[in-house]
Amino acid sequence: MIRRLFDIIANNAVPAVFIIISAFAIPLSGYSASYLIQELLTRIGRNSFLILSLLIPIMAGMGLNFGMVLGAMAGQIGLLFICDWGIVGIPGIVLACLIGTPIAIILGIFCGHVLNRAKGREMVTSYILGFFINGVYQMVVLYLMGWIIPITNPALLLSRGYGVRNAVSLLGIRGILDNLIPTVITGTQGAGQFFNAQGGNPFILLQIPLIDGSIRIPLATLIVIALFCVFIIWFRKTKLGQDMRAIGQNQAVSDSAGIPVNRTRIIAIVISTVLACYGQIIYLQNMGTLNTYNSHDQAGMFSIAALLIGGASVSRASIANVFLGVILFHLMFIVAPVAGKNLIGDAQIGEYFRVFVSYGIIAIALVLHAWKRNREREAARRSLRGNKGGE
Amino acid sequence: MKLKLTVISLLVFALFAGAAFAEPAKFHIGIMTGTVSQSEDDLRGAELMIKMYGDSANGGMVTHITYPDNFPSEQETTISQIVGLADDPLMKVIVVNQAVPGTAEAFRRVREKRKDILLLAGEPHEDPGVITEAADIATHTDHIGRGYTIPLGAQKMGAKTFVHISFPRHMSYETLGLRRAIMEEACKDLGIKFVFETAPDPTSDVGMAGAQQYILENMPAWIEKYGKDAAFFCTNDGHTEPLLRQVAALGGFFVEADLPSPLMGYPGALGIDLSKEQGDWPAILKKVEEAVVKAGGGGRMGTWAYSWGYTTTAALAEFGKRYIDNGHDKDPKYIGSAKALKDMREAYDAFCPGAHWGASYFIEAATGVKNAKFILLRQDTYVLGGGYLGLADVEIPEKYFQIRMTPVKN
Amino acid sequence: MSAIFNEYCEILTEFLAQWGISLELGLLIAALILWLLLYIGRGLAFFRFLMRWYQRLIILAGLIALGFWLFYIGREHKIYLDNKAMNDYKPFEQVNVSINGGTSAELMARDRDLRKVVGPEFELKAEVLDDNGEIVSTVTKTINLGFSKDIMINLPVLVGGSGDFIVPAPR
Amino acid sequence: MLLRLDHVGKEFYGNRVLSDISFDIDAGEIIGLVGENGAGKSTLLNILFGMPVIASTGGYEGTVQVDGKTVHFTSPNQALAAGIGMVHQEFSLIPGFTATENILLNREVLRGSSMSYVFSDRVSTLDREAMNSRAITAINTLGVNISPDMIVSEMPVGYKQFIEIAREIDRKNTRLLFLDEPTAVLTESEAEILITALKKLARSGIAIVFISHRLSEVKELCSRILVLRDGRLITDQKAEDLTTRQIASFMVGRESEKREVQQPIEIPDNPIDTISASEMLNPSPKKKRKKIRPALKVEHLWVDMPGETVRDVSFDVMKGEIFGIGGLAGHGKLGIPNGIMGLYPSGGRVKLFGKRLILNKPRAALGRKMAFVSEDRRGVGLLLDEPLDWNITFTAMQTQGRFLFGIPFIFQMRNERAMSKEAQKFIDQLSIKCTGPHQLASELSGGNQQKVCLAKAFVLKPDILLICEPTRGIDIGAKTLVLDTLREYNRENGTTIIITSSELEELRSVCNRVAIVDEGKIAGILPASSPAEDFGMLMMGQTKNNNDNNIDIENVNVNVNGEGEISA
Repeated sequence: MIRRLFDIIANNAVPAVFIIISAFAIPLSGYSASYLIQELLTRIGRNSFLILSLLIPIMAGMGLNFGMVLGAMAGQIGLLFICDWGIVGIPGIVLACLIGTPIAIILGIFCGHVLNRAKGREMVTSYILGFFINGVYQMVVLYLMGWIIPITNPALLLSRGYGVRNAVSLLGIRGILDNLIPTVITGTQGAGQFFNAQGGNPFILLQIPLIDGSIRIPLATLIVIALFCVFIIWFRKTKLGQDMRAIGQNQAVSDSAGIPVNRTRIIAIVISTVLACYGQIIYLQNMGTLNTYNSHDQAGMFSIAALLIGGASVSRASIANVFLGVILFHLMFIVAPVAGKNLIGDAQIGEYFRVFVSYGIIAIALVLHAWKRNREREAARRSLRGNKGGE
Repeated sequence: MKLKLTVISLLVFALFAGAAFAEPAKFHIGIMTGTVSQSEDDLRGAELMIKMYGDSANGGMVTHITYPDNFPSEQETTISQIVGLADDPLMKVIVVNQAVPGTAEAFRRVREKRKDILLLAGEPHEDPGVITEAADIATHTDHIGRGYTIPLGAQKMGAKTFVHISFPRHMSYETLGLRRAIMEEACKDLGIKFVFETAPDPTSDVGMAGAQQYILENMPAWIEKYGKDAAFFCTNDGHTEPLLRQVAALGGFFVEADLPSPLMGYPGALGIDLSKEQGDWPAILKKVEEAVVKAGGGGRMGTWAYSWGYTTTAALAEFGKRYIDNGHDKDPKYIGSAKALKDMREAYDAFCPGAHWGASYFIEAATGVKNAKFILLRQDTYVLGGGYLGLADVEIPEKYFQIRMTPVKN
Repeated sequence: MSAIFNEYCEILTEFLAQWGISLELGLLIAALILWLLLYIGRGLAFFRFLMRWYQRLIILAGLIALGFWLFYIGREHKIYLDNKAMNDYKPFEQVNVSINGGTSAELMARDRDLRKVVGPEFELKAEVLDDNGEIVSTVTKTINLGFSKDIMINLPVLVGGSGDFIVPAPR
Repeated sequence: MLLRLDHVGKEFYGNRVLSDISFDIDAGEIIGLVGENGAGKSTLLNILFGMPVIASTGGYEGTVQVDGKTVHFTSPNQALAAGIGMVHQEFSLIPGFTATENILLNREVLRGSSMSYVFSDRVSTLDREAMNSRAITAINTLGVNISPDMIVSEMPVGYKQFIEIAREIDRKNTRLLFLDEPTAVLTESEAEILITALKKLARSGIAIVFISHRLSEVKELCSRILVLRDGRLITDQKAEDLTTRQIASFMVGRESEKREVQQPIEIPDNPIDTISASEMLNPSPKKKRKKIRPALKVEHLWVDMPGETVRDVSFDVMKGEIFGIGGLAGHGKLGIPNGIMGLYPSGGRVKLFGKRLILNKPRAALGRKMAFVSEDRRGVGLLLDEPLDWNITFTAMQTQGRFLFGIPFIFQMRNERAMSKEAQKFIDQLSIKCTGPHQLASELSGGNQQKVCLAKAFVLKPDILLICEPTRGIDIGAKTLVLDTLREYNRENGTTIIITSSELEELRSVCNRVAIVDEGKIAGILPASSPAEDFGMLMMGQTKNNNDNNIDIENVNVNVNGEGEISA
């Protein structure tokens, strides 16, 4: 009985630690409920698609796909093109996806082939691959764009005539998806104020008496994410999904059953990369600014951290993990700096506190995962030698 | 269980609330700067404001936060931190110095919720057009005006030749390349000979030590070639230190550094220990001045008396405070008016006793359109052992705004 | 690229014109034929492999077409409005221009203003005012930009009724 | 005539592993195929199953006929298409999948969709209901009751075996089924059910080839028994005509010649009290009796060594004894010394001269004056790119601080001269063929390398020496030399030696007693002088030594002598 309780805690240690820290940090930060909910909703809309793109390689037993950065880069290239051509609104976003897709597919196939040569070390390989492709990306964007690849918009190009500027404003598609179906929740008083601020644009209004202030809901983005979740559920039910689950559990057995292991693994990575490409486009349409050389940097790291914090492991992750992870991880990101500042009284300590807590917990998540795996291995060993083995 | 946790954390909170100000402030000013490791001067400016107006946690006026050290990658955090400031209903002014990437987007989000907050950006990293579309006012060092005032200062100090030391990577930057073009034009107009010298890039294979060595070894030859009445200017901070040492020892003029401050180059070049004077700018200036005069560089070497980052944080916050105090928030035409420009200048002057600032609106070279939200500032040059040159009030001739960046040939 | 595309469209239009079919109708008929082939292909197990690639090709073509369509309808154009003299047409004292029924731009003589529109087609309404501020004449014009990007419209020429009121945009 | 083999033979690089195998199988027949390790069973299966390894090493001789037509499979898929199914010894099941998913692995029932038409069939969804009904049909054929939704990892071991067989049955055309050691992991009752199921299956017309080392099961199930030894078909007889003892003797071969056999050291019931008493009762006939006490006492040892799992092993080794551990490959005999030395995770209790040994710490074992010669000579045993003197003295230097001079823990240097001297001593003693102590280990032949490994262990002056596969991969002359060296060393120094080897004859020639390991447990311990068939019977799982009192030699003897069938 106690052992079982211990198991439950051990299996959910990471989310538990986060919930406890958040329980302390939220009151310390002094943020209002409406601000926190707003920020969380924004971040769910912004980040969950990226994180969801990690699920399929995990299913195929390839671990956490640090190579999703490749997809993010493909998405950014798509965005750079639509910015250059001046395509705005939903057509802009869809066109960016269309342009990003083939690039992501090519990068995904490349990544898949490399990972097939590095079986068992997929995570570290994809991580390093991310750096390598980042170099290629920088060369393309910094030297080839405007020189070999036609980019003409002066707002995009460095004044020397080639190379893209460090920061590209995405005003044309900023918040387009988030505000496609404008929806807002307000308290009983907040409605009028919000109407004034909006200048009378139409939107769906929900009133919940308990809330002060107003909360905008990125409804269309959430719908897209929901559709994506449906896609993943459907995908699990397909033959391809079944094959990936089989490969994820035992490659040798799957191979002997005639499942094309290597090909399936490549498909898993390609799907993940393409989805990461779309995820990055959704992310950036919310951010409104493309940091040409840095936006993709942390996309992989933060998505993976969030997924781990949501209780996923290197070998098992569910949709629920994704959403729990986004909420807990980003709650920490929002609350920790101010909580740290209020706790210690120095602004920069708040920032250091955030870095310490956030990254520290990622480390804890990985250590706990390793520990858990060792425990499982030991349990398997115990069952191997039967009941007589003693201790 | 959860209730208990909340109670405990609230107790902790109360513990740190500490001594409260007698009367809570009517409104709050939010300041975001880098950390000590990223940009110390900016942070010290914010600490000055907390000293002056109190911490909002204790009933004062100032809420100070910092952006991540790794700001290029962690834009999300920067944005939510700034938007988080706007969660405080008393927040009326938000100052971000330096306005790292993401500030424009954060300002847009603040705008969506709160129209009543004054948004100020210091030293924006984003393009002028992007940041001012969201911010009320952005301030930047005056790379155009200084293209004229630095040669002018050199002329006033008695220089006949102006030596511009840089390298191709820097010259491909918009601001640095444009300033060089203006300097060249200004020298022509002022009757000074303009010379461009190339020095190794410290980020290349020679490294910082090699680049500094190059300056040390070449200065005697340059002095020989251009004479003792040549003024030297370099775009790289690493080059500044050996350049200062050689100017003090061999002769020549040094108007001001690329990023002028008494702390720029001088302590290292002349071996000045400033640990006791930390944060006290007049004392720092005095000590540096003594050292320069002792080294024989009196009257030949200049700087800005006060650090740009430090002053900007404080001045923007002060400007915001005055804006609310004087009721300018009721006046929709205030931003962009001549009055605002004057007020901004005064706010900067307030933290630089003795020094003056020159301020002008930014004019987009390509279109010739004035951007009334983007203010360029330059401080009067202080010649060590010679006093202020009075460059702050110099009117920049219109023609220099029309100059466009020319590609470097060498 | 857009120039090449325009050229292809023109060639195709001419080609179709031989049978008196417009471009849109031609594309529709082509799509119908392709769909029919696709439908027949389902039944032919023998050609299954071939058909699969054939259909992939169709879908690829569909996606590329979608890309062009998005490019066409989603493009933002800068419309410079110019109230300056050109080809013997004199600038007006004041002309108010509104695009797609938006807020109107008031242009005095020799003024230039900028409006942005999304999509290939827009409706421009220009009201010419006299010294007293009375509306003298109103001109409404629907302009199709096609695949081009930014244009400048010379208002005196436009109101004057001459066809070549579109001038290249300044860069 | 379903399958016929005609003079099938196979050579691997000049090494003959199969010769002149001819037999045939009819539909619905159950045939038992038995043989020791290396008898050629797996090669035969590889040929029949079209494994690529056969084609890549030059194909095989003779012909294989299915339904009277000569076939030549080059891939397992062709064999599958011809209706030959195979259930492997290791489970090829996906642990997290349900029974249904495993039975229909990569043969799932799909629903068509328009997406699948454009991409491929792999994007069609699975038809779970149809899959379940097919799985149930297959399971029912076996006459067992397993829920199709049960997750495989949660199943008892026996169920997994059924799932594996059900998968082959589900293949519509399966007519001939090879079962490789299907009962190895089953309990008695599960094996019982399986045998019933297989009989039922055979009645439905499927021919079965049953490979097992449990002779009683083979006898119970099969109608015909084939015995392979050294690549030859020794016998092909009706099961009724054979006794288990006969089968065992076919497998291990007959007693060929008189050998010198070491006498077992007497084991007193209570070593401490009765030493003198036993000495009085049994005065040694030949040698001067050494003082007897258990040098090594192993109780309930388990070792998690991949492929050589030890489940529950207890035995005593007397001081001065040469103790052999034998058994079939993969049953855990190698795991025992590796586990005791702490090279693989292990548990249980090991006592060395009455004092408990800390497990899982190789250094602790070395510190207690135990030496180990690994079966992996080139990987673990030798530093191949170092000279001989280095190799010989390295462990002694590391664990005992010998061959060093200087101040301990602060500044120490190798005493090269002492190293060379010691090495030279062993080179002479063991007559290692080399140019001198400075030759590199990689330049020596296999037998001489093995001698270097022994020298390395001898240098430690161990109380107990554990040696794994001392003669693997070395020629016959060298074999004798190595074994003689061991015997001599034991006689001169009274060192206790534990030898693990897959060659039973070798163990019988050098050891006092030999323990046979079967399925991770000790099947029995016999004096080396016992007849070879007895060892064969133990290896074939004929004797389950149920009470853990493994010193009960007499009982075993009696049972075995009592003509076969033992109630285990």
